[in-house]
Amino acid sequence: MAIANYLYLSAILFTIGAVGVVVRRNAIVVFMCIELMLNAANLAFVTFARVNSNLDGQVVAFFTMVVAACEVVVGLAIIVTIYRSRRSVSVDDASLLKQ
Amino acid sequence: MINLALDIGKTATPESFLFYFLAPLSVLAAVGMLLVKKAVHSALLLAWVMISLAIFYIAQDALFLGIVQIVVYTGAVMMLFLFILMLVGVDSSDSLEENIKGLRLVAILSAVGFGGLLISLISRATFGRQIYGLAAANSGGNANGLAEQLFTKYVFAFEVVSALLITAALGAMVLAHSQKSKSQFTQRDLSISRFRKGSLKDAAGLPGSGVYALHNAVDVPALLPTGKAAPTSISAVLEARGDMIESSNFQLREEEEDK
Amino acid sequence: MSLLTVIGLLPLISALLIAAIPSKSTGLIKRATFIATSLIAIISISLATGFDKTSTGMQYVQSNPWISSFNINYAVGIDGISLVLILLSTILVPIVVLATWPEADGGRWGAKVFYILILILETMMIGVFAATDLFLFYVFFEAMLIPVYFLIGGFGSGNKSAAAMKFLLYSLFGGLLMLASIIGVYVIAGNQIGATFDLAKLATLQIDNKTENLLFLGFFIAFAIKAPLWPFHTWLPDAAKAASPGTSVLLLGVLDKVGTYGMIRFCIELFPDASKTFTPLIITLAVISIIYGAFMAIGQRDIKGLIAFTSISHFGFITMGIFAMTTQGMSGANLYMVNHGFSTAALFLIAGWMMMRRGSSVIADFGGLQRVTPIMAWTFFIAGMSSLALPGLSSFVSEFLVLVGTYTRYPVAAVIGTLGIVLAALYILIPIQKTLHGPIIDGNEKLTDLSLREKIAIAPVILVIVVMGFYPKPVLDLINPTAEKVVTKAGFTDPAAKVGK
Amino acid sequence: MTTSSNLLWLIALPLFSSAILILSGKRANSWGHVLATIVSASSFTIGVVEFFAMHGRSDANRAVTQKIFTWISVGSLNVDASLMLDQLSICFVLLITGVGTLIHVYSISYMSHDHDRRRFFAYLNFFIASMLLLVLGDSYLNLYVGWEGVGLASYLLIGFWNQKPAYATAAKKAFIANRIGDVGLSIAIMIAFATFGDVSFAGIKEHADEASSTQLTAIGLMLLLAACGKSAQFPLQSWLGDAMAGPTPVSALIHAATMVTAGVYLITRSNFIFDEAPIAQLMVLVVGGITLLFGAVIGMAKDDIKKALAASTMSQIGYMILATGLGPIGYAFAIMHLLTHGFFKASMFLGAGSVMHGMKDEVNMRKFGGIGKFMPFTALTFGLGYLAIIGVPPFSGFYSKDKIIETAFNAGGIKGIALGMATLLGAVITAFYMTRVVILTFFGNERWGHKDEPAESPALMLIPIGLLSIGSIAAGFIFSKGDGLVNWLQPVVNPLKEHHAEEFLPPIIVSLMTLVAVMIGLTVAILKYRGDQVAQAPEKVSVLVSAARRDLFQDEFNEAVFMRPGQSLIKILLNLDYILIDGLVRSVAATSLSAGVRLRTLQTGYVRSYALMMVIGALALVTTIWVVTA
Amino acid sequence: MLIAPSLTYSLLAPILIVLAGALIGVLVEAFLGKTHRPAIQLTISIGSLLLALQQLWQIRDSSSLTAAVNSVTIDKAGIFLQATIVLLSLAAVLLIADQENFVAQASAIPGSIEERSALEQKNQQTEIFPLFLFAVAGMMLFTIASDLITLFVALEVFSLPLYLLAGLSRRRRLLSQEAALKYFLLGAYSSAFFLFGSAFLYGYSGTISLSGISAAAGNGNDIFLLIGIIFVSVGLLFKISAVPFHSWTPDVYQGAPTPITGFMAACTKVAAFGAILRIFYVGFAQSQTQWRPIITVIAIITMLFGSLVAIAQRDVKRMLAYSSIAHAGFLLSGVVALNKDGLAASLFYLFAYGFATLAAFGIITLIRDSTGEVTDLNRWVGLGRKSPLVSAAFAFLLLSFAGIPLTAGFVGKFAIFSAAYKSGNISLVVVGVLASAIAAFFYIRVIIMIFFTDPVNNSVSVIIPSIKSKVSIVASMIISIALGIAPSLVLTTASNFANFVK
Repeated sequence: MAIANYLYLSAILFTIGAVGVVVRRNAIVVFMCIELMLNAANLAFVTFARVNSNLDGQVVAFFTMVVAACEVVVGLAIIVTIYRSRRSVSVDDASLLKQ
Repeated sequence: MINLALDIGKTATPESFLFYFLAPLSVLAAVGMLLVKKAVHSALLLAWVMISLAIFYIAQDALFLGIVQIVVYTGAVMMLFLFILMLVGVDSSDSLEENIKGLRLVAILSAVGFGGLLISLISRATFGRQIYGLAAANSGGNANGLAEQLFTKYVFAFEVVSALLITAALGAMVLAHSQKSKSQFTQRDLSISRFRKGSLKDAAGLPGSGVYALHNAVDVPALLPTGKAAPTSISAVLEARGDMIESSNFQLREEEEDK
Repeated sequence: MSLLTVIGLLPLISALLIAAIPSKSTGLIKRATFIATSLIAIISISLATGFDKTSTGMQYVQSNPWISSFNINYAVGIDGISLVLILLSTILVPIVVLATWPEADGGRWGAKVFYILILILETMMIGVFAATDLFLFYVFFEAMLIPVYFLIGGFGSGNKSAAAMKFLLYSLFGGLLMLASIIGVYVIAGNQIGATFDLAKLATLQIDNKTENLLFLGFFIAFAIKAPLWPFHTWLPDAAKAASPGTSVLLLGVLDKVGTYGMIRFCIELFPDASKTFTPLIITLAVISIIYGAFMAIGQRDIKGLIAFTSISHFGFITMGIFAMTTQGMSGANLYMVNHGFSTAALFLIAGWMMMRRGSSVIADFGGLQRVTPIMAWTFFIAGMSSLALPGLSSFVSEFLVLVGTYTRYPVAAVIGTLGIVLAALYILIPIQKTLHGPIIDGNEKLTDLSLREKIAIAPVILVIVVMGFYPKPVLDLINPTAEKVVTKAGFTDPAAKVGK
Repeated sequence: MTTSSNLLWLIALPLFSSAILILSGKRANSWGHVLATIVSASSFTIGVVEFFAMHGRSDANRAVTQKIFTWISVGSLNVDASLMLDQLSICFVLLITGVGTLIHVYSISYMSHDHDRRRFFAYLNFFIASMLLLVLGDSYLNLYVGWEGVGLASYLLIGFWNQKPAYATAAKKAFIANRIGDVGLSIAIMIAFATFGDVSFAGIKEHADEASSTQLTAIGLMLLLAACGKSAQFPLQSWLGDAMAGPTPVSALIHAATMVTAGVYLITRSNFIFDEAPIAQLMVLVVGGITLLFGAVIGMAKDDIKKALAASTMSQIGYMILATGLGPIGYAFAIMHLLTHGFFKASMFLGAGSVMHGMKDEVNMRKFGGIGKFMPFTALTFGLGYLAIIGVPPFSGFYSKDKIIETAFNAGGIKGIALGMATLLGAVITAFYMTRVVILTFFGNERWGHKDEPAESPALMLIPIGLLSIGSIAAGFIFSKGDGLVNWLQPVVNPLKEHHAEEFLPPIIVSLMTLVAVMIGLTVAILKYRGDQVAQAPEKVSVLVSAARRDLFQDEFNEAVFMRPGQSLIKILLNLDYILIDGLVRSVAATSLSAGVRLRTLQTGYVRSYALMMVIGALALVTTIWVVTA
Repeated sequence: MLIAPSLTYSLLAPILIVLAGALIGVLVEAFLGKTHRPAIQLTISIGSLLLALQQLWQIRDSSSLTAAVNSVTIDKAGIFLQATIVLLSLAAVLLIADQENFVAQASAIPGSIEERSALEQKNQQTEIFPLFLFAVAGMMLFTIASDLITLFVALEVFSLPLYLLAGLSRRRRLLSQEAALKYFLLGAYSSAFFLFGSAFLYGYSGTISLSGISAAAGNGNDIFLLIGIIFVSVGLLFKISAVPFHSWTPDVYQGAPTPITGFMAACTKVAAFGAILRIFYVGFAQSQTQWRPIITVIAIITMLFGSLVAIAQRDVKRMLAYSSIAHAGFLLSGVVALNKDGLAASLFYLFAYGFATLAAFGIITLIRDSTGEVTDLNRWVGLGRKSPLVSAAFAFLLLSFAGIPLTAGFVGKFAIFSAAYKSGNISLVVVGVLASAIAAFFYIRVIIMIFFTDPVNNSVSVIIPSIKSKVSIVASMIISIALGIAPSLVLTTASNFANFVK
């Protein structure tokens, strides 16, 4: 099996995540899709670390996890705030600002 | 410069078994994430993808990351997601009907195109270098290797990440922490304030609940069963001081009730 | 500091002083502005007296670094062409100031703002003609739009904000095209002789044909919009109709001259080859402008629209004279700029007074004014006669020079242009008949004739119109050497007479 | 060449007087007319002085010049404001100032009731100054200034009573017709400059023979166009009739005696061009011939006394133009006819003015009749003028007209015969319509329909008429005595002293033919208009008469060919400007705006569509590299 | 054996000082009573920014690739950009300190009693200050980061506080929260793109440092490089709001508290462009043939789109958002120019645009009615009559955005277009010029509304600004005006500092 298969997987997962953001309306699910994209990127990093025979990629992946965790905290806080105001977590409901 | 095709980087057979077993499953799970109605199910499917990825990490000589992926990501982050899902209502289910016209079609088409092109591009690409794997880099242990990088090469980024963590904490607090707008009054405070207020009539406080009296003060006469006021119920001292209120004011007036 | 800089700064300083006067003492503001601008006019005349007529180089030069990163200098200097235009500006401004006392009160912000804007505009007008640094010129060229914009929008009438916007956008568009060309010139200069905006140095650039043509077009379209040449003219009638008469005088009398001035100073001096290439096209446009403007003027019902279209016709003459590339054409075009400034000023100011008295700008609302207000009628008549280039009045000399100069190179254009003088008779005589002649129309019986202030304001203009008709020599002497130099430097010589001397 | 400092004064005096009268406003009401008249007389005096001075010099040294200042000097174009008085111009100077002064005197009385009399005199003086400049200018450009100046004066005077819209329109019409002529003059000057590098008469004359005939023909044709405009020649004749809207002295001075003859002056002055340009000369003949008949035909049908006289003027100028077209020999006769015509036509116009004065400004001859006995002096002087114009010997008209007819026949060949016949026919018609005018006005029944009897005009009006009548009687004889005028003018107009190649007919035959022609016209007129007439013009008339009444459809023609198409062109252009040119500008704005409005809708407010936009953007980028690397 | 890395603290000090300020701010939040917090927080913020500025001045001539191992590059351009950010932040913090614009208590549900009582008690959410300082530090780091991970971390460090700050508007809180949500989701989305691209860059070059990527260029197959450039660009283009990654901009600009919008519009642009310039000039310069056409097209689309859509806006903040999109297009010309002039021009442009933007948003905070800021342009009608000075200032800024000569905008545009022309991108210049003409349309329309239309009877008025806002607005105005008339100092400085160490 080619190592590149990991990259294909990564690309597929990234695409799924990207399209998930577009098609899902629950803000939390949308956010989860973004997490999926970050994971896909991480997979690419880890794979490339193997290809490149250095650990930089893994370090980046590690950073990504930390950063993602922080992002999750902030993001979920924002989502909760919205939920408390509107009683809804649908991103479509948050569409007053337009045009 | 070596210019080798991608397929030079071959993996060992067990790893390919693992891959061919897990990769389709994780893709399925990821797709499922988009298709299932309930957010909780999505979260579980995502957890599954993450665990699969963790296994892949481990398979690719990233033992430490694999563990962290499970512990931090799947364990902590996903739990946070679930927690918030619980908070906003676990049964809240997303209607899968699209209400922005044409969006879904375009999205799917572009996703297919996007993924297809990416895969096509990757298939055309070459790594351009000999792949030696991570055996050398991990010779001192994967965690050690990472640690060394983290604390030397990337130490500044590592330090700055702390700012991120603080921001996250601070942000969560700003949005969630409710400062009590009033300080709690103690009984003593209430009592003092009652007596400081104007006339003494407030000093006694209001009647307890369930008492059918309009007033509960020492200067107000009690009512007799007939509804008449009983002047004698008031302390003579008050009467002498002139602090007594005219008791007839408090009689129940039948004629009014008849109306 | 060069005297030029001093004169350029004086209006700005005056503006600051005027700003210090309380808005309510409008009388003081008006008088102060008039005195200040008159003084500036007098001082500016000393520019002419101290001017070395024999030299074709820049005089009163001054150059100080301004934006050193781009090698942009505050560089000013004048030759004959710019000198007469500066004089035109400085002399017209006090006249406009004196002529517009009531009109300044009628605006949105009162007399103080009006005169401050006029003074700022004066500085920019002087600057734009004095700049010998391309960038500096552009700055004045564009910045000038802003005070005019506020003058039209704030003190105009009718559909003024739309007109102001049209004016500004149109000019800005042209200006931006020119900016693209300026950048091109700057970059080319950077590659060839080192980054510079110095006009004299830029004139020495060797630019390949295609690039030169494009750069030329950038400049030319900007100037063609400014000096409105058909088909870039549609902003002018709107602006002139909406603007107050005083603003219109400065707009048509001076500002639009920047366009024709720019054609000489920049299009021809910087891009002689491209000028040559485009001359047939430009002459064609100029001829169309002459005839088209005249026809449109005949069709106007609004007196301000009429004057605007006559100006389009006149600008056609000026452009034709410039691109005829003969000394007569060039000098004539230059002289035309000055003369048109004065005759249009006269027309607009008097038309303004007529409209102010009558409360209408529709030609049909007037009638019989010669009997009611003879002095006003006379001045209007003389201004009109000047506009139709009656011999003996100033415009004739310039129009004749333009036509003669054009004929020697482009006879057909000149002949068609000459037909314009018949149309000129129509577009001037028809409104004169309708406004000054005929029975006195109801509502005009009680119109008052020119007041002393108005007489004082218009007298010098009429005087200039008459004197310049008979004795244009002093101005021609200033213009001629420079005009000849421009033609020669562009690689042209006058076509020789077929026989005789 | 001799210089003289008097020439400027000739012009400057009337010019300044005009300016003073205009500028001093009502203050000058009491003395304005006096000043103007004195100034005019002074100019005349200077003219006389100059004439005698000139007369005293030898042929070669007669011309004097005066350079005033450098007017325009650009490159090779150098035009001085400079004046030149030669044998040709002195004729005009004397005519202009002489007749002008008489008309000033006449006007003092004629205009005495007009509260704008001062302005009238200002205009008159301005006219005199311009006309003098026209004839004194030493270059085409200087001439042009005077040329337009008289146009302006004519405009102002025709429109003197411009409160009447019709009069204002007439003034405008005159100016515009003149302007069309001016186009010709402008172009002629341009061609001249391009050809000779000079615009002065002397300079061009010197090199005229070196230029190609094409250029000279072009210049000649353009000059002819100019002459047509100013002299009301076909096809630019239509303004002259309307110009009678002006006060009668104006008609006498400007539209009979002086200004309208400027075209003749121009062609005569440009003899060095026309002599080298046969095609242009031929055109001059054609124009002159057509106009003399055209004017004569119109004149037969006019009931307005001034218009009848105007038509006659047109016709007589046609004679002059025709004469100028006859080459070196014709010029002098043209000038002679010009001068004699100046006298008799002026006197007749003034006489007509006198009649109108007596008839309360009535101009319709059908409402006159039998005035002769009430206004004997007017009738007499008018009669003298009449005899002069129809060419009865020994009145002045006979001498001049006869010479033209003779020269026309002598032009040779078919051309000569055609021209001769035309001029003869003109003489017939002239005799007819002038007789008609005289009969309808001064003889026959009284048809004015009110009881106020017309009274003879005051002396101040009659004296000038009388003086002019003397001119009508004697001028012809004086000028032709010993070929005096011809010889006088010869250095200017015929330097080579050409003579008739051969005489087609002996002069005496021609004179007899002319007399016969005059008698025919006269007799027909007497037969037709003897006895009582009615005050109404007959309704049922022949096609020719109704056409002549309508000026042979000249206005209809202009209206249909120029005015209406012009008006519709303007209408089209107005729409074009708004819809197409400005529309383009507006549509750019509108397109930007609607693009903005449309693109704005991309901003749906849905975060998911924003994400989609990003995906599509990324997709586009990925596609690009996919294509690029393929 | 782990060898302790050596950090050159003096060079990192500007960032560290700001971070320290933030941390002290957090401690103040934790331990000090709320009455004194606003003043103390403001003092800390200003103090740390000034200190950072002073430190930047100290190190102005330094240049180092190894100040923090290899994570950051200290060079002239970086120092200029950092100084720009700090200066802009100083002006912004004064606007932010005017708490009138911020929610009293973010956790209170909009419209609840709790919110009302928080308002009554004049509560203040002073956490804004440390969040602000974190953002500033992140931005400063973003401009000097020289490897992908530091870039990513810096991106998040300045983004996360902004996500939060965007949601803290006092009025129209639902809109504000919505803005925060949109900003956050799309921001995270773009981060994911950035990260994905980084992975491919790493895969291509085997390193994550920009110089490493640059050095690896040309080793044959550059598909990974291209994928990497594309995806990293998406992340960065999002931050500078280039079309089609711009869509968050109008919504967030409108919904966020106006001082934050100003801060975001000015400083984020500087930081993001600083990073873009560094990445493209340093990391991708070798592969310019591939990316320059792409960025050129994006620049063109961005200029045109921003200018066109701005015409159709009725809300002044949205209009400025689209204007900022158009300006991003202009600035991208500087990126495409890929020469020293382009860099210098971009530096100047960012500086000038930053102050003009801050001043503009500062003025917007002043235009109010009884319910708060009025951003509906229809209600700005006739403002010129009510308060000529403020209107004139705003008009001046609009003219500056439009690029009328004698304003800083013009000098910037000239500089950037001449750099683009010099690099041969004439199409960019032409389109830029056209877009400027379109853009002038809406700026001028606003001026017409303000000055030439009579006020309708409404209660919009200009409040008398607090001394803090006043200082900020006046200072920004003075800088804007000075940059128009005498830009030489800043231009020369920008030119001297236009240097990336590779």
